[in-house]
Amino acid sequence: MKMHHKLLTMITAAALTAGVASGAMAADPIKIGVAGAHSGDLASYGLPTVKAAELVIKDINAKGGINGAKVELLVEDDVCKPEVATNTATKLVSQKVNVVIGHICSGATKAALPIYRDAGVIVMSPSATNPDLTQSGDYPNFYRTIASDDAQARTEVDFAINNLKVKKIAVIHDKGDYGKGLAEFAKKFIEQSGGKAEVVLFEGVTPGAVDYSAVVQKIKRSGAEAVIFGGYHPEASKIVTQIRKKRMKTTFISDDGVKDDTFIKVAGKNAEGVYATGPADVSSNPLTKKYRDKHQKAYKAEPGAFFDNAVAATLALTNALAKAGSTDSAAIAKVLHTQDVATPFGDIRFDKKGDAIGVGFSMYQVKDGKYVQVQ
Amino acid sequence: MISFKDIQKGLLVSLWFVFLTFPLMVIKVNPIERVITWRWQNMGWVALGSFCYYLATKIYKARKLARQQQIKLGLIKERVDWGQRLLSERKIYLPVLIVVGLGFLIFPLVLSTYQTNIMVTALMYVVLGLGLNIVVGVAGLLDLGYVAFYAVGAYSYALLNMHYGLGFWTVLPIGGLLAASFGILLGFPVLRLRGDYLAIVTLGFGEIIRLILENWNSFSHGPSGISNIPRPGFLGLHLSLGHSITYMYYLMILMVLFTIFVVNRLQNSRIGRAWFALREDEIACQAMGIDKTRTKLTAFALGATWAGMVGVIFAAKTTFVNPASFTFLESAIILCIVVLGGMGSIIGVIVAALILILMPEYLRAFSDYRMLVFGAVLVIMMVFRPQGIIANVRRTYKIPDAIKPKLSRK
Amino acid sequence: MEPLLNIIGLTMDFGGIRALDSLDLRVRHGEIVALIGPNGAGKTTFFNCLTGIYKPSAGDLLLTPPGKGTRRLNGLKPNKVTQQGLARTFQNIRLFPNMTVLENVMIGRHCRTRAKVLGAIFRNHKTVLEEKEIVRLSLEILEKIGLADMYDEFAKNLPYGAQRRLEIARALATDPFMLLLDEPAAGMNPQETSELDDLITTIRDDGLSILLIEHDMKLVMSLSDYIFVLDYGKKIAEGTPEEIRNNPAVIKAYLGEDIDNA
Amino acid sequence: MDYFVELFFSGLTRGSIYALIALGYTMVYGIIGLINFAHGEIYMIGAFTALITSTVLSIFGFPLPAIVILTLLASAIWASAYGFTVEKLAYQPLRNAPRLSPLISAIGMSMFLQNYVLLAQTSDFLPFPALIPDFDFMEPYAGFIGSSDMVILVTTTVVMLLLTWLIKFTRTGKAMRATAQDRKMAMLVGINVDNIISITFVIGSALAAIGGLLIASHIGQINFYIGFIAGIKAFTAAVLGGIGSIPGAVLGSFILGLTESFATGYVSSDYEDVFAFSLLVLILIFRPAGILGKASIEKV
Repeated sequence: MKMHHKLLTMITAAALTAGVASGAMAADPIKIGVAGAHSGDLASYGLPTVKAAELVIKDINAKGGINGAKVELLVEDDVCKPEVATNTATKLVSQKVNVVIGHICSGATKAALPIYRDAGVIVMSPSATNPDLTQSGDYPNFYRTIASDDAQARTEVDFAINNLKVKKIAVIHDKGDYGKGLAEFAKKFIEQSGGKAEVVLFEGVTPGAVDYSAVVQKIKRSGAEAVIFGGYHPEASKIVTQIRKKRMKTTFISDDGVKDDTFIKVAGKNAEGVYATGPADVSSNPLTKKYRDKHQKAYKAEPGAFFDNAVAATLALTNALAKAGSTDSAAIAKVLHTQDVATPFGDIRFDKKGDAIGVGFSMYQVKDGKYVQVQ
Repeated sequence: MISFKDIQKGLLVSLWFVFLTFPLMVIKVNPIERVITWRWQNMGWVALGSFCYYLATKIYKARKLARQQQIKLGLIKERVDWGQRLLSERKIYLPVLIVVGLGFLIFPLVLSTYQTNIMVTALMYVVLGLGLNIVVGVAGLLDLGYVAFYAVGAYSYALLNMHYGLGFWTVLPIGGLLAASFGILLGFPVLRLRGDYLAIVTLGFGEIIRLILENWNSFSHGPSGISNIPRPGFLGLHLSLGHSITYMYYLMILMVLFTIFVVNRLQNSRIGRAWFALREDEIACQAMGIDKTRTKLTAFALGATWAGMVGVIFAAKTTFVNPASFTFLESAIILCIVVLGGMGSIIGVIVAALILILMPEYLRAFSDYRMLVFGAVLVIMMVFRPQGIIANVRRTYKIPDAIKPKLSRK
Repeated sequence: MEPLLNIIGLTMDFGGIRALDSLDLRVRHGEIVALIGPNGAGKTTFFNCLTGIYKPSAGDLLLTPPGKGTRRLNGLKPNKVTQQGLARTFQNIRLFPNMTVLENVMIGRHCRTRAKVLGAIFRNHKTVLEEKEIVRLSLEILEKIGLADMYDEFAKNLPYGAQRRLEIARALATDPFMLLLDEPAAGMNPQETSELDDLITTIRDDGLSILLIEHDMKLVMSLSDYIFVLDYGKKIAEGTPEEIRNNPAVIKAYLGEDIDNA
Repeated sequence: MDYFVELFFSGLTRGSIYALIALGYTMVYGIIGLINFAHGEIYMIGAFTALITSTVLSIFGFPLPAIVILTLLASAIWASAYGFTVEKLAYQPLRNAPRLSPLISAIGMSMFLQNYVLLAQTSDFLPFPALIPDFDFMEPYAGFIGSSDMVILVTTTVVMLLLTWLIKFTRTGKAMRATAQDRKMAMLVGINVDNIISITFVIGSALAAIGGLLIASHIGQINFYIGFIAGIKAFTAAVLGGIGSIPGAVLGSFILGLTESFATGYVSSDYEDVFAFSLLVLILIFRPAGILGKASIEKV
């Protein structure tokens, strides 16, 4: 029987996947996919999103679901690998998922998006920051609750030039997708600053190398007043530590991957004075508080990376599903673009490209072992 | 079979492992919060696990020894390997082949798109395994940088498509040829190296290719990769996702059949014989007039060709490539397939690829243990069953009728 | 007439050690020549130089195949030397243990056949014929050597004496006109040795020349037309078996008092 | 000129780090002709054991000198135990197998140990306590060379001298050399070859553990993957110097360290690893015996 059914769809063709998005009956559960790295060495970036989605959906289901339909989460692991992400996406699509929260890594997201696009599934990532995802126009079905790398680079460069008034900047990156992308934008923006500052060094370091002192010597020789680093905290703390060990006073400016308390704890006193961009401080927002408390209660631990962004994504998607009154992707998209939704980042909506309006970056500085927002 | 002494020794072994794994398995520290977590239950698991492992190996060895002795005494005949039997007896393998063949044929019709998609991945690894099998299994050249040729294939499709709009079918042979040329380029200087040095040089080469892809932005778009690579077209029709995957599935089935056909023919040829001989004894091989470098180069380049072609398919399937997909780990997985399957054994490699790629996909709960298991598989196979799960089958030759009668007078 | 093989002033140094010291040696067409000497005299080193496994430090290796011009073997790779028509066996047997007896001999045909990758894949008419011919010829050689009924055994399962003979069969398959045998009788019982004696004579009668390293003096004396004696890398004597038997230098250096027992 | 000197010292530090790991590779290769792929993992396990021990001890309130000594001991002991066990499990049964079998087994072991630590501990980077304090007398030179660099340099030198003494003058050392030259012969003259091989693994592992501790303390953080990269680099260094030769491993390490440092300083660190790997490939192609190694002639 099943085979017969399948053959039939083969013949009738095109409708196979397009049918997924067409309005489900109210009694049908709404399926939300959660995809990202849930195992392997990048699991710590992906698991908080799963927890965020679970916490939010639990609330919604407790209140009777969306328009009377229960919400069901389909959690799928992509280990942050593009080739696995396509399998994950195919699995979710073949399970007739309505919307997807994810993926976590930009590379995996890029690989998975065409599959969702062809199936008409809306995807919202809490963490994929690659600018192309929204700016290329290739993925109209993509949204995100985090600002893109270029916005972050812009914040860093503006801060360095306007607030710190530095003239010579060394741009260092970790050769990774995220770090190098960011560094290239930073370089571009500095060069476009009309001579207010110059890039004296642009270089990648090798993650995991035993020693960074040669690069640090190079920074020293370049006479840079500030270093803009694109990458994650393990490399950042190594570089900062070696800079301070060489008794250099170079200002260190970095990104969201470094604005992590682990960085301060690893780098210790050397972290003092380091600048890092991060999402605006939202800890006073009641929604943020609510979900962070819930997490604390449920798991006896602080929420991890991108938790707030994931809460925002889940809230935005469920809100859109509810307001649209159907699971039709065009209807959902319309709500996402036109109506504000309350999230940990305040009331947000999405611009034409899919970036959240109102989710931006602020600058933080390490003071007495804590990140403090710079006014 | 197990004496008291064995148990005693087993206990000692497990005690040793408890000591060995104590700091890493039992203690977990959080140096930031300065908290220690003691996980005493792990100690029990380690003790139990190592005890069982010890006894299992003991029994295995004892049985093997007993069997060998019995064979020596002529009490029993050498047992024919079940893999061998499966392949040599027509009344066993014919029905199996038909059932399996039919199963594969209707696979995408009965199962979901997702299942089909995973199967496509597994089939890709089958072909990769068969390709590496030519190099490692048949010719005995340990290539730890096989993934480099895979990357060459994938990027040749991505780049040629992006810059010149070349289609999948055009690039498929080009990718294979490019990978082969890379194979020859690398092989020419390094193939005269001794086995273990060759392994390291190929490892280095694999890493160099990846690092270049990562750093040379203007050429390869660096770590952010190349996206929007088109899937293979079918007579210019636009296919939906489900159809496209089904299409790729049959494509891969054809590819696998083609590979089996070619590899089988090659193994049973003058060249294949030379590869086997080369693996057995290089010096004798040369003394028999076989050009060592050339023969190795042929194996290397042919292996690379397959990696290149699967690379093209990979790019088309994923629609996205970045250097992170081509790490040493990938080479290690493919090597694991060849080793588990049995060096030189076509059917073994196919079975191993299906097991190793499908299993973690279906046992997602254990996906964390995937690489751990791969590592253990390599060690255990080498120590206990170096010929693989299905050992290479002995080749037979057709003896001309004119000579037959003379041979029968034994 | 030029000798088939003419070695002039062959010298081989390993680091500071001179393993071969300006050695001169000739083998004429159809001759059985023996190379003898105590252990470590440099006999196997000489074979290795001749067959391209080592690169000689000095000297000329000249080969004049019947009816053809003289060529130098210096610097040729081992496989090229074999192609020129010199085939060898090894002192410590180097068969392909996990291949069958037949396959071992078939490997010997490799350098006389030419099927390429594409031919192997598409199995065109030419390749099929060639392959058939390889099997036929290999079986013929096995027949001659007396191993035909074991053609489907793994080489590693053969008894010792048979393994030695298989090495000779494999070498013969390369169509040589000269055979280099490195201690073919080592480890054989008298019965097997006498069979070997016959075999070598048959091979010579088929028109091949033979250069032989051997310790079994009885075999050497009965087979050889001419003998060269090596000690510490130097040639200390040459001559017919009769001359060698009575050469005082040889007796002193190598054969000692046992000459009469040999 | 200052820049040159700075780069030189940074290269020296790198070199001594590689040397401590490369010694283990070269000793094992010298004795059983095996590229012990899992050696980098032993180094990583040494670093992890050190982290765990020192954290536990400092929570229990031990004074710094005691922590340093006990940590050093613990990491050396456990790393040696791992080295010993790995040899018994994965290499000893393959002593008479074809040459590639133990290498494949070693690769498997390396993957296994990496993931074992990943699962038993964590995939995150962990901060490593600064076991080497900043010495006051080093303060004037801090711009050139830090205290930890100095300690690493001195330790490597001392270890290297001790090892040379051990191999040249002790009974064990002589047995090791004999085994390396001809295993069968060594067995015949009454050397317990299995024991000698075990001792080699134990010493090599202990050296790697010391390296692990020093480097982790110098860099300030570790994770499960540090062994792979450091291992490959150290292996490159060992081959560069001539694998099997102990002075060769040290020389090779310094050359590699300096090359990387100067390449980063005067060219770019973008292709740092490409330089290292290309060096490895070139050496193996043009001088497989390395700088101090002897070309071996295959017996036929």
